[in-house]
Amino acid sequence: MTATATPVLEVSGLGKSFLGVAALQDVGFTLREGSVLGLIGPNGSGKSTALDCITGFTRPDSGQVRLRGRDISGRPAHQIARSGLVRTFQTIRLYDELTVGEHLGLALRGLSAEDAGSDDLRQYWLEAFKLLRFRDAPAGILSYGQKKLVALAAVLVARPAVVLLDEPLAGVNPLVIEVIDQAIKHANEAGQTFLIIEHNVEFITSCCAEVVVLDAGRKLAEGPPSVIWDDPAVYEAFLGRKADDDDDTR
Amino acid sequence: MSVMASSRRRVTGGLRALSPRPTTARRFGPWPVPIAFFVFVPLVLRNDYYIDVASVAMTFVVLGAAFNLLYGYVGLLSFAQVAFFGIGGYATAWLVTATGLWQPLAFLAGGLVAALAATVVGLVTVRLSEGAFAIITLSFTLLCAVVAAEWTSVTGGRQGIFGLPAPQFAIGAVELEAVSPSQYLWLLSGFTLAALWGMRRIVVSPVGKVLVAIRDNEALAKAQGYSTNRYKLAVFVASAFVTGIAGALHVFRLTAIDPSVFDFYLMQVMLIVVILGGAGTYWPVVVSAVAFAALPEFLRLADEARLVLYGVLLVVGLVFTPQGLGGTLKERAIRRRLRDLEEDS
Amino acid sequence: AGDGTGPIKIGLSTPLSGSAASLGESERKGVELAVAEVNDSGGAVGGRKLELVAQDNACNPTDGASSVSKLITQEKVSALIAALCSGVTLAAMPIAQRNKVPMVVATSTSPDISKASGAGGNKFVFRINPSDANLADALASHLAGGKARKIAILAEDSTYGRTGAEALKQALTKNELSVTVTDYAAQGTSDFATLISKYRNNGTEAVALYISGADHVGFLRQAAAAKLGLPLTGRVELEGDNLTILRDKQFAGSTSVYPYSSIVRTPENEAFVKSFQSKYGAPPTYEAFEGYNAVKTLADAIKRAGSGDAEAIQKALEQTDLKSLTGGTIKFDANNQAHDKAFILEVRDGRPVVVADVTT
Amino acid sequence: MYSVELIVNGIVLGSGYALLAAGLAVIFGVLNVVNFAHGALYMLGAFAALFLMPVTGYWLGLVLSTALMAAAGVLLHEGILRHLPPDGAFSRTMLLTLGLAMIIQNGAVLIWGAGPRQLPVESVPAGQLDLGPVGVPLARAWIVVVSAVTLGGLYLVLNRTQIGRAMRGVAQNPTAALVVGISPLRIGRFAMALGVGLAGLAGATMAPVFTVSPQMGITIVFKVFAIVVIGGLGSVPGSVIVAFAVGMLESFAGGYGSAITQSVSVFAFMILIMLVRPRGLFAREVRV
Amino acid sequence: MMTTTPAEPALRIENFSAGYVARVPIVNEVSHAVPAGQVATVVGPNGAGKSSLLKGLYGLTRWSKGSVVVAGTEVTRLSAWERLRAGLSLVPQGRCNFPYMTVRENLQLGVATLPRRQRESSVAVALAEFPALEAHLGRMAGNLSGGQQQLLEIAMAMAARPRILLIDEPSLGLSPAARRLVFDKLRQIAATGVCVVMVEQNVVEGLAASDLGIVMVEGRIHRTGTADAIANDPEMKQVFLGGRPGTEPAHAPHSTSGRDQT
Ligand SMILES: Nc1ncnc2c1ncn2[C@@H]1O[C@H](COP(=O)(O)OP(=O)(O)OP(=O)(O)O)[C@@H](O)[C@H]1O
Ligand SMILES: Nc1ncnc2c1ncn2[C@@H]1O[C@H](COP(=O)(O)OP(=O)(O)OP(=O)(O)O)[C@@H](O)[C@H]1O
Ligand SMILES: CC(C)C[C@H](N)C(=O)O
Ligand SMILES: [Mg+2]
Ligand SMILES: [Mg+2]
Repeated sequence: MTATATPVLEVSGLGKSFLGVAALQDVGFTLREGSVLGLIGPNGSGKSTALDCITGFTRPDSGQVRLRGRDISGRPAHQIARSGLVRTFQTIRLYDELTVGEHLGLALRGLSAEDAGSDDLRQYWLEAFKLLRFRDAPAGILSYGQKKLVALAAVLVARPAVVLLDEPLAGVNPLVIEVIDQAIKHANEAGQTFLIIEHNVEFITSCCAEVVVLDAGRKLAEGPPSVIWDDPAVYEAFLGRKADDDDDTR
Repeated sequence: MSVMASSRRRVTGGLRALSPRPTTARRFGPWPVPIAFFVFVPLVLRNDYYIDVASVAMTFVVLGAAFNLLYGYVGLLSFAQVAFFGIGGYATAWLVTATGLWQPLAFLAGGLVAALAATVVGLVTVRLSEGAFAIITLSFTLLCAVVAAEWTSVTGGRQGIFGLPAPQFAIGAVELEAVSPSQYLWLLSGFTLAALWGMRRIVVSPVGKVLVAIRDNEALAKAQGYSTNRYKLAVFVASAFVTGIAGALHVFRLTAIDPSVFDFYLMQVMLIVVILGGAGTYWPVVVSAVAFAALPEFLRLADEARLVLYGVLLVVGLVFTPQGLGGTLKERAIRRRLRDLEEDS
Repeated sequence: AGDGTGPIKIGLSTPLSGSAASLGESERKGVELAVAEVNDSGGAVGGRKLELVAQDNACNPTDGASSVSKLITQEKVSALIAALCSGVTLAAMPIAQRNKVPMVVATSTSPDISKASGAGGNKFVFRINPSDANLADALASHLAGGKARKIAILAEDSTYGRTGAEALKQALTKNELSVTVTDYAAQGTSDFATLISKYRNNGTEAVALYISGADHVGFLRQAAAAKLGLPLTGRVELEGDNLTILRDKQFAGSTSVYPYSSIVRTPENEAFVKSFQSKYGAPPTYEAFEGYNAVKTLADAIKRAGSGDAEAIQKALEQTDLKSLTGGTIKFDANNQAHDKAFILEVRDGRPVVVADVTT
Repeated sequence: MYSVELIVNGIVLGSGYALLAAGLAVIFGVLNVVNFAHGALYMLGAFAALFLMPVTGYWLGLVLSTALMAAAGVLLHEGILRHLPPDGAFSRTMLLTLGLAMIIQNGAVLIWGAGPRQLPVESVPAGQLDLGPVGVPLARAWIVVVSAVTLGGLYLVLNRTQIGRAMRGVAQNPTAALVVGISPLRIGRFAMALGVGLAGLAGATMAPVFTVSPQMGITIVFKVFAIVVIGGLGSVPGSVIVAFAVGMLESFAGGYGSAITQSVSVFAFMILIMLVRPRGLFAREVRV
Repeated sequence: MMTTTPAEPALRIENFSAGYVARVPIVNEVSHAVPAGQVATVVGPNGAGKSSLLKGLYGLTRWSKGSVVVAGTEVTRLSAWERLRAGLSLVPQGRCNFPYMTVRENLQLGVATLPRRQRESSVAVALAEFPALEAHLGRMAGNLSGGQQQLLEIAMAMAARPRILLIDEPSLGLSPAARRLVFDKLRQIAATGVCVVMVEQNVVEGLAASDLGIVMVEGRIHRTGTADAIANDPEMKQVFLGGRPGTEPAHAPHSTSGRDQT
């Protein structure tokens, strides 16, 4: 934990319930400049809801979200995105009729100024995700994993300051997971900050310096992966086995 | 996976070969065709009857293109286009007959009043769901019809405003007057070209892509930092402006306006033109507007029989080309591209 | 054409679709009968026959204006009969004037029409039927002698309904009768139940109608079923199906003012009713009669003009002095308004009878 | 007294709207088709009754007209709707049904003429239903009864039976329906029979009360369309409730105001509701 | 038509090609057989045509060539719901449930093809297998979290008691605990004689739960074998776990950072 780094995103007291279902209760955590934070938890623990609340897609019942000290709760989603806090969605969201190339173009224009380097960037990500041959194909015809990758590429290409990813690896081939892993590390080194929701334990371990665990809408634990995986409560809730038959938490 | 690596280069080469070559056609786009058409038509048509058909066709072209911008590109199913058409017509008719405003200004004002109304309606509605938007715009149109019928001092009530003068523009010593139908057609074709050009500019600009993006997935567009409501509002207002002027011109051609301008008939026309043309495709919609205006004239049947035939054409057309003309063309292009992709790899 | 050869074209603009379509159909029948009669008796002038060109105007002013433009510019008609609905007529008038084509108004009753015609500015428009102002005056003075003092007005939301209701209101007040409520119902309204309840509950003693066609029948039917129990008045169409309904006791004492009824007993009318009946299998309605009348008026003018030239016909029309089928004369005043007879009809024992005739 | 009469009027009006709205909601709910031909089909139902009732009497005429229209619904499905691509694009089906409406309505004018017609007085149920202070013509009272019974039955079918569940399923996710083994074609056919049958029934109950003409379906489509959207697209109970609300509103606005307040109040009501509850009064919301 | 012989596998595919648009087959001349009681896992890169294969078997794509035989009955020409009656069942990739119906109603529809008597008990069994759903019975499916919906869909398919279960990336969006539960369940139902064909990107765990492995690349079967053999094959490791020299793209051109970065 690099306690010295300045906080970029501070979430505190976040609460949200849907018709009596408490999806989030008093959740708080801090994302530090230049870090990669993992947000994990069993299914239905409130991870996606938290992301929705942070990025303005859902209005939380309570709590505060601060971006570099400024309160952004209640701001419209597009403004939050423009101020450098950009997300992907767990369920696939693409423009079915636009081409893969146009997706990246739109992201670039919406989120950052297009500059001389952006063509290279586009080319780079399409190549890395094996999507180059689909550059001029409408996104609607891609396979599930390919769509996931287009969505991810569209965020990475714009190099926003803070990137929030909701299960970026679901449905993605292991070969490409490697690429993503590397990419995130590079981008992080270059100064981007990440918050990643994932169920892939190896990936979380490899990428994240710090992990926040949610369970049933509450924060269950917090700390570096090595510590977290040893927490019996986390074992119970997330990994679904007893602490003692541990083998491949790596 | 070396297979893939080596094929990749070929594939991209193939795709690039598919994209249009930078010829004159590329530089001017398809513009020479419509320009020639809209100049040629008023030039050669001498028979008042055909001039009438051509005027209707041009009105349909503008209405279709404006509705397409709204529905085909941003995905707003607005039933208020008819309202703006009527509002433009009423505003101009009133300004000319009651205030004697200089006509070019009155026509412009017709568009502006429509745009203003659209701003008010749009501010509250563009953020709503598709269903709510449809209902509110529909109710707005119906309400406009009631207002037009009731606000007798301005609109002339049920009777409307009639005996409108021929459009005439006096600029200093030069006096232009569109008295004869063929002079009028020049005016209309000039406006149609200008409107088409303006809307085409929006569609092909980067903004055009954003519009399609909003239609396809609004949440993603927001996540990419686009203020979707503002874009929707802007398009709503812009197409109301164009439609309002079209309404003014239409009304002056007929010399009368009454609350029946708000009838569903024109809405029907717009829907047919846009959907059979292919929502979200530009030129096919223009072609379909022309075809749809000309068609009735080739079918000299009893009114009802003609409408029955329209219905049949609609149904058959939709079953066989569900995406409309433009959609079918587009789909074919995609299929060809996919096939090439496949053959290359 | 106007050049002296071939048939002389007469344009008819009338609703052939929409809620007034049945009235337009009816007018067309009268027109066709008259055209046939003129042609059978050797044509209009110099052996030239009349040729009818009909256009639908859907009873709305805009369609009406363009239908008239079409008749003039494309069909090159020598004269027009237009346009049944008052609103359409008003919108068509400036076009006739601009193109210098005479236009005979035969059925539209709005007072505004004659205000704008002749000395009113538009020399090309001639109306052969009385206006609602005249009709309402005649009706109101008749009603003044009756039992009902408080009258509700139900009018269609059109120029006809609005100007007619307005005229009646004035006439009623002049005769010290009061108006309980005036409703303007959209053309094509299907449900009158609420209004019927209202009339039964607000002290209304008679309901005056200014509605036409499908709406008229619809109202009568629902009023009968809901036991309105009030006499009707105004412009009640005492024709066809309506009569069956009005036979009901609850409508006893209903009256109507109309420029025509097929029961008017003049030899000319009886002959007309007979030939109409034999051609179409039903007695002529007001619209049929006026359509017939309009053609006869035009044929007369064409004969005197001696050609199919529009302006010559207009000049000849100004000099019209023609006996009408119902016993009046068709002769235009300064406002190009003729003053034919009108009739106050009453339903007695389930049948209409003429209780008074007035020269309007 | 007067207000009681207005309430009764409102219920009668609402019953008619409810039958139409329920049919529209069923068709939309299952096939994702906004059926703009609904008004034309309603008109056909009325014409069926117009021709049948004088021969068969009121009740048999009602049943036969409904059955006839249900058969017409099946025909429409087999002849046209099933050949559409399954993506069910909203606008396409809307236009398609608009085309159908044009065919039916103008065809009716060609065949039967534009003029209004009415059932001979003998074949209209005579008499009044006495409700103390107010009397309701029997033909109107039957509308309420028939509609209540039908809607009750519809509710049970939709919510208590497997076919009802399957209908809602097809509407919500046609692919998922295929995956669990529901035949969208069978369900679509059934939905069309039901929806068009309801429209026919509405027409048949109205024929004795209103005049029957080819135009009678035009204006009502919009109102019913709005009712269904306000009710929460595809929610049948929602549509029915709103139908009655609109009926009541019209009755009172017309009764205490004028015919103009009547139409203005309906539009104003629609706009207001949509502004406050953009997804409709009874729509259930789902994330995504 | 063939008769069922003991040797006849539960699912046999011969020379099968299918795709989305005319003359562009995505699945190319695939032939394979899976016996009853076994779990076969299809792996391969994104866009290899795995999902298209499963959809093709269930009749959701445009068929162009070959045949699909279920327990000796050819189903190639049957529509999807008819195939379900023949014993095939599919859990597609991504969300595929009835979002406006409750979890209970979803399950009830899931058993639509079973005889009436068996429906209730089948739903009860499914709930017992996936206790996580029990708590959400009355909630609308569309409001569940991604993983919860995935579990629901698997439960729906299992409740229908198929003879052949085609399941596309069952682990998608599931937490490790849930993932493990699902793989266990798949093994269990295979043990009752059901033939399971799944597609997995979670290659290690997926193959660990399987008997057979099928590797698909560019629409064709690249390799088949026992799950163990596939999982431990060095070539496969290379295909799926990366590390091929020279294919690693150069570092992203991070020359300038986003303009919002301060
Ligand atoms: N719009 C909504 N309406 C009702 N309940 C909701 C809504 N959104 C989320 N929930 C509920 O809130 C809880 C948290 O959901 P959320 O999607 O945040 O979980 P998650 O941690 O992302 O799970 P997963 O790993 O499965 O994606 C779940 O129980 C879910 O059913
Ligand atoms: N609807 C469609 N129309 C045209 N092509 C399609 C369509 N759906 C998929 N494809 C193409 O078919 C190919 C295979 O897709 P498929 O979904 O079967 O891949 P997959 O192996 O399941 O990949 P993933 O692991 O990403 O899910 C892809 O190249 C894709 O572009
Ligand atoms: C035929 C009539 C009902 C026409 C009516 N008198 C009018 O002026 O519109
Ligand atoms: Mg989630
Ligand atoms: Mg797949």
